[in-house]
Amino acid sequence: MLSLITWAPLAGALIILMLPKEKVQTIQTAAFLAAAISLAASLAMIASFDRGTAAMQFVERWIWIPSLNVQYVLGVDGLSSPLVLLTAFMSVIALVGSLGIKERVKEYFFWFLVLESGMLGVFAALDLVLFYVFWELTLVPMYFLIGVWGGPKKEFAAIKFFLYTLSGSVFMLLSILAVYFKSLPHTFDMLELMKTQSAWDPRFQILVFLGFYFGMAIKIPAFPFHTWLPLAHVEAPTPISVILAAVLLKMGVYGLMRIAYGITPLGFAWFLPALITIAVINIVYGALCAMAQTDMKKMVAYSSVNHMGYCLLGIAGMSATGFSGAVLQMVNHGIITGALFLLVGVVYDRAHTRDISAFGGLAVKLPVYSGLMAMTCFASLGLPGLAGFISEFMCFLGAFPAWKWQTTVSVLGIIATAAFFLRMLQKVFLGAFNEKWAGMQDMTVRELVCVVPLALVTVWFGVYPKWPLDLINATIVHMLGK
Amino acid sequence: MLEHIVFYSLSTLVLVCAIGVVTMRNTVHSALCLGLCLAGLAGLFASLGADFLFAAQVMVYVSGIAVLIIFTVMLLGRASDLHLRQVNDQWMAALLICAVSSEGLLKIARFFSGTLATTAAKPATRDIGRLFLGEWMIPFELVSLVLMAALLGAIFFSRSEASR
Amino acid sequence: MTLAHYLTVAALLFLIGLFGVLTRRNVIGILMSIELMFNAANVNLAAFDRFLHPEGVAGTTLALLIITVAAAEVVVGLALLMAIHRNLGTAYVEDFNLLKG
Amino acid sequence: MIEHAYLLPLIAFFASLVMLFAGKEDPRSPLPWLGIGAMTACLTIAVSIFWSAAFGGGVLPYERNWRWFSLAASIGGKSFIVDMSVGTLIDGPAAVTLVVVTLVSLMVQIYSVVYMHGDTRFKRYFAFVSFFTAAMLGLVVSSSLLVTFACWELMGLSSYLLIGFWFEREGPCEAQKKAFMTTKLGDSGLYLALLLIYAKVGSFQLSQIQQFFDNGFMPATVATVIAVGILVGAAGKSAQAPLFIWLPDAMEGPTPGSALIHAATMVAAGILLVSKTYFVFLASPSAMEAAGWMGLITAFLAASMALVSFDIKRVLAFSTVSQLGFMMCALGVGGFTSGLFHLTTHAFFKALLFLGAGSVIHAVHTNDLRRMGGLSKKMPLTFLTMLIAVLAISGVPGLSGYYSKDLILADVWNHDHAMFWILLFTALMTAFYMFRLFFLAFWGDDRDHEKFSHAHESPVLITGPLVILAVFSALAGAGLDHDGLVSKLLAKPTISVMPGATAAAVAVPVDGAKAETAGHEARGESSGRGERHESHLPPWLHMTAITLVLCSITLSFFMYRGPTYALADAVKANLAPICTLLERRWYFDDFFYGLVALADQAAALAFWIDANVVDRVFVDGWGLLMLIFARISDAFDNIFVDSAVDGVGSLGNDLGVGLRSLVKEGQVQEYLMYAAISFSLAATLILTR
Repeated sequence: MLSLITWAPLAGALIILMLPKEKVQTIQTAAFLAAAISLAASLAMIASFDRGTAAMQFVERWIWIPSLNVQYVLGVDGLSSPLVLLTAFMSVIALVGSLGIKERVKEYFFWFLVLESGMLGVFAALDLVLFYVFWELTLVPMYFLIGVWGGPKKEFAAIKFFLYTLSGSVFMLLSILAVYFKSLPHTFDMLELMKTQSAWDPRFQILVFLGFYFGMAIKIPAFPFHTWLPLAHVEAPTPISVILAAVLLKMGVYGLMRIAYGITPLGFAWFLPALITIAVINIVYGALCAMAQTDMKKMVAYSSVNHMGYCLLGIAGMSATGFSGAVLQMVNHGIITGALFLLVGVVYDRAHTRDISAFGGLAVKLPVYSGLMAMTCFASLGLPGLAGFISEFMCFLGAFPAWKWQTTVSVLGIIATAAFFLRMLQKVFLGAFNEKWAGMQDMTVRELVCVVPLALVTVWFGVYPKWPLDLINATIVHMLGK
Repeated sequence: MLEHIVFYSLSTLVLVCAIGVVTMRNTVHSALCLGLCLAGLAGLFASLGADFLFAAQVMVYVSGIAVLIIFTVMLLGRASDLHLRQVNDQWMAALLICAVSSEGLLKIARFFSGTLATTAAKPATRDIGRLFLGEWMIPFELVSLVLMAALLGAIFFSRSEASR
Repeated sequence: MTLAHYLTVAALLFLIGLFGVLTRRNVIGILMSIELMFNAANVNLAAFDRFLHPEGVAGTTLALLIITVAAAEVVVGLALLMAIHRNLGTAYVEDFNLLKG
Repeated sequence: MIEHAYLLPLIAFFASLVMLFAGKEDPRSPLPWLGIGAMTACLTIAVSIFWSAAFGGGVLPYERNWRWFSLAASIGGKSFIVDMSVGTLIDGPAAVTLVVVTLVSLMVQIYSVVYMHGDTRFKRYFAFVSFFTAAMLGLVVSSSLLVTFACWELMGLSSYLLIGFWFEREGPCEAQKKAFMTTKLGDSGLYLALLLIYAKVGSFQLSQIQQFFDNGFMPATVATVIAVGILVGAAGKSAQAPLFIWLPDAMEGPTPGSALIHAATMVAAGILLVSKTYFVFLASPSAMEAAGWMGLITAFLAASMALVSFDIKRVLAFSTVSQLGFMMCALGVGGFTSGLFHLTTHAFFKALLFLGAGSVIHAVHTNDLRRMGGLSKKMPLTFLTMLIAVLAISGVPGLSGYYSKDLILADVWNHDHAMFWILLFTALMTAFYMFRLFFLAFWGDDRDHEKFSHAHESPVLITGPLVILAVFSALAGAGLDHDGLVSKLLAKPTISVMPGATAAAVAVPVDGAKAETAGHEARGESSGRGERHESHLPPWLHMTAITLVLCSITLSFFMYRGPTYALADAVKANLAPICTLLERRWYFDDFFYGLVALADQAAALAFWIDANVVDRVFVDGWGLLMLIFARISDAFDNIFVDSAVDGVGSLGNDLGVGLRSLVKEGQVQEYLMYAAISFSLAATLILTR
């Protein structure tokens, strides 16, 4: 099952490679089919997912490289299954958003599907080598997707993204090797390592943790390693921004929870005071930076920094509430920020500018667009009844008992978040209508198909979060019950 | 004694021709040198007792690849090229690299300076056949796949723009 | 004749090939130099087979595979060269800068 | 009906959804009648709940819960799954408030059919109003603090939407943002209070939290922090000092919407929240004191600002703030019953005032009191209903405001005499400025003939709600005060077991007044709920207060009856500095604008740091060698070429320059060369070791 989910996009990519590049429609159809198979399979997986157990499910295990004891192990639990579903779902959404891509269509969809395979693999892999391979597999497509189809400074953004994240993963690789040689018998199997880690001394764990953390923190992105994000987001084409925000950032937090916490809990515990500080900085500082932006996309990018801070906050509390809040926040942030990027892309497609002050009064002319944008912004700033609130609140709930002052300071971040979103809404949608945009059309059917599902999910998770939370709970309770 | 004469003469032939390949101005000449060099190598294989390899070398390289290259050279060749320098301006650096590398490579060679052949050479064709159709079945098939792909690729690339 | 003799010849052949790859301006020259390097490897394989493992034929067989792959490589390389030559009108590598961003 | 109380918010919510999404936007859309129908249904339910609570055998509080979702939680290293519930909790205050909210909302919606007629976003307006009502009803009936908070925020959203309803103009946009941000600032206090409550109690169910407090598990200091958090939240929503700045600006929205949200109901939510969590305050005397003083200061400041304003809606807004201050003050001094009683009566007469003002604005198309005058002749019905409302808010005996204000003053008198005198003075100011408004609008000559000549009495859909609300404004006080109904329904919560913390609080050495209050509490405790609230002013004081109010009205009459305003002008000229102070709203706005500017500067600074420090140091630090190399080659270039190369060029350029000096771009053989160099070095190093 998991293999199907993971490899279906790659198979699609190979098929696309064989199609002639003029047949754009065939290529798009093939890409859709591949992503849809993946989504359907992951839906089926979730449907038969046992919510009562914390054990790994749908495990597939084959020997891969016997001499190094590397295995091909896939499996999901409550931590990864929502993320797998999120990835498959957002990929389909982003593919719809990608229909607007007009140049080098074939290469685009090829790289896109390779990227999707890599992302799904990261969440499903249970062997460190496999994990690392998938982790790196996401880098190359992302490099090309930003570097070829991006904005004016695309090459620089792509290079910066690539080198920066690569340098982080090198440290991760060191840590992976370290745990491999430390474990007896030598193994890369995460589940085995989680069992044996208790015998390792704290100093070793701390070192290994730092290696892992460095790799993950760049992906998350945690202060001070976040500066690649705004640049990459601004330069990337819209669907790629969506994927970047919705899925790629989650790989970091997921890795932190699954690997850094699972394999080196002592190192993790040692790092907590620093982690909470970083979380607070991410939240407050990210929000402040967003406030200073005039480019909508950059503002949303910084808001991502802020929102990933909530995830870190939840994790740093070391409580089940915070952990499950962080997982839910990952999913919700994926959906909400994905929608935000799509919506910013909509206006960029029409106006070719994202400058906040270039607009004004769009709500008169584009009621549907404005309504969706307002809803998404409110979801992002944590309005109850929409998805962002519950997860954000859970992160705060989880962190509060352990870190009272830090959490209190973080609440400031919520206010700042509200401030910049409201300012953006006011400048772009409210006020006197800017006659320059008199010819602007409201959203097309294709754009609605992208955004409306996300909006519906946002409301669903906001009003009735039982469904995703039940998926997560058992695993988290087990993880922290130890 | 005969063995020595054969080896040294063949080696000299191979190396001189190889130097010719990389230094000749006229590409046709260097292609001819390549052919000669490959033939010499075939001889070396024979002196090593690798009969099947010898045959393959002669058939594939000497009569196949070398000829193909000569044909291509002649197809593309222009008279105006003949007086052009065929070596670019980083030859000194390349020489340096080769010198440095030779240090390492020759050191390995020296390591085996006492190793003599212990048994007489024997025909190996039968064993190779066994190997290919038995234990090495998958690489064998893969290589055939590669050849097929190369064939298709060559046809694809060399069709003229108009016929596409 | 010791193994060292053969290895020395192979090493020199390899280095000449390397030199050619680095310095030839003509693509065909580079291709030919690569062939030299391939053959150097083949000599090594055959020699190892003869001197170190006379009972087996793995080295020879591997050399055969290399010959096959080399043949494929030359064929594709030359075809590519033809295509490039047709499009760009040159066979000199310094004129190809498609890799330039 | 009480078991179906959950229907109230749901009906309103679905009505709002249907109105928002069904049909086309049309100034004559019939959809608003759907909202009105839904609200009538809600009113029926609310009245039946109220009836059974007041006169039937309904047992209050009534609680009913459903599972909402499950949450993983950890306590002391153990993790488990806990259930979050959503449900209804109907107690006396809720039963009363439900009627008030549904009634006012219904009146406002009927009124709006005419008032908003012809607006391009006609349908959307009603959807927003219904949505707001749903959120407010949800807040009232909810049994869980989490749901309460959610509804609280949703009300903030609907307030945002309604203030900015006419978003084409700059004013409403600024106002809506200001309102949302200011309340959000307050909400963060509430947010923290929720976190703290959950950290201590492990539940958001009000009944469970109350039990926790009743059992005395909550340390007094923590209770104080929680109470302060709730107070901050309430200060934001209920426009208490210093967070009241948003409410006057909020008047940019449509007047009926202002009547519902920014006068009658939403702003009362803060008071309601404090009453819902009153047990927290009972556990923390200092928080009670803080609430009392906050209310008092707010009441005074707002009343003073209302004295000088000439915008009819602003005056009403300030009066709202002031009256909310009264309520908060009452709650703070332990007058639970009186505070909520005033909330009820205030809802009626303030809605009436706003709708009356709307009727006036509808007729003359201006908010400016200086351009009105003499309207009593043109709009008799509006004039009469407004008179009732103004009398009620001033506390003239017989009308509803009198009863509730009287109770508040009595409670404050029993608590602290100094507070009483300030509050009494505020009440006098209230009477003064309300009649000032009244006289300026309806009395005297027409000052603007053009406006005056166009003025006319409003149609029946506007005057109808006015009359109904006027009846309630006149009679609600007496009706509720009759037979101890108010004391029964709005009984002060008691603490069943006297725990250490509260016992200590009550046993604090007190002066006479406090001892009396404590005595009241003790009596309330001994006999449980439903005991009639026994606080009255001494008769002499009572009479004095009434006399003073009448004097104040008379003063107002002489100053503002027209046609000339010599007295008023003279006062103004002599007290110019004070007038300026009041007109600038005590400089609270400037203070907050300063804060906003500060936040902006902080943001700019943060971004500057991000772009110039963090980006430089951390992104590029790892590639320091490359950077240095680039610099060296850059310098090398400079020596030979020119020294004018920009020294602070971006890293991108530097990197590019560095790389370009290394290779000619795109030359395969050069790349190969580097590969070969590294290969040969590696080979040599390894092999010759």
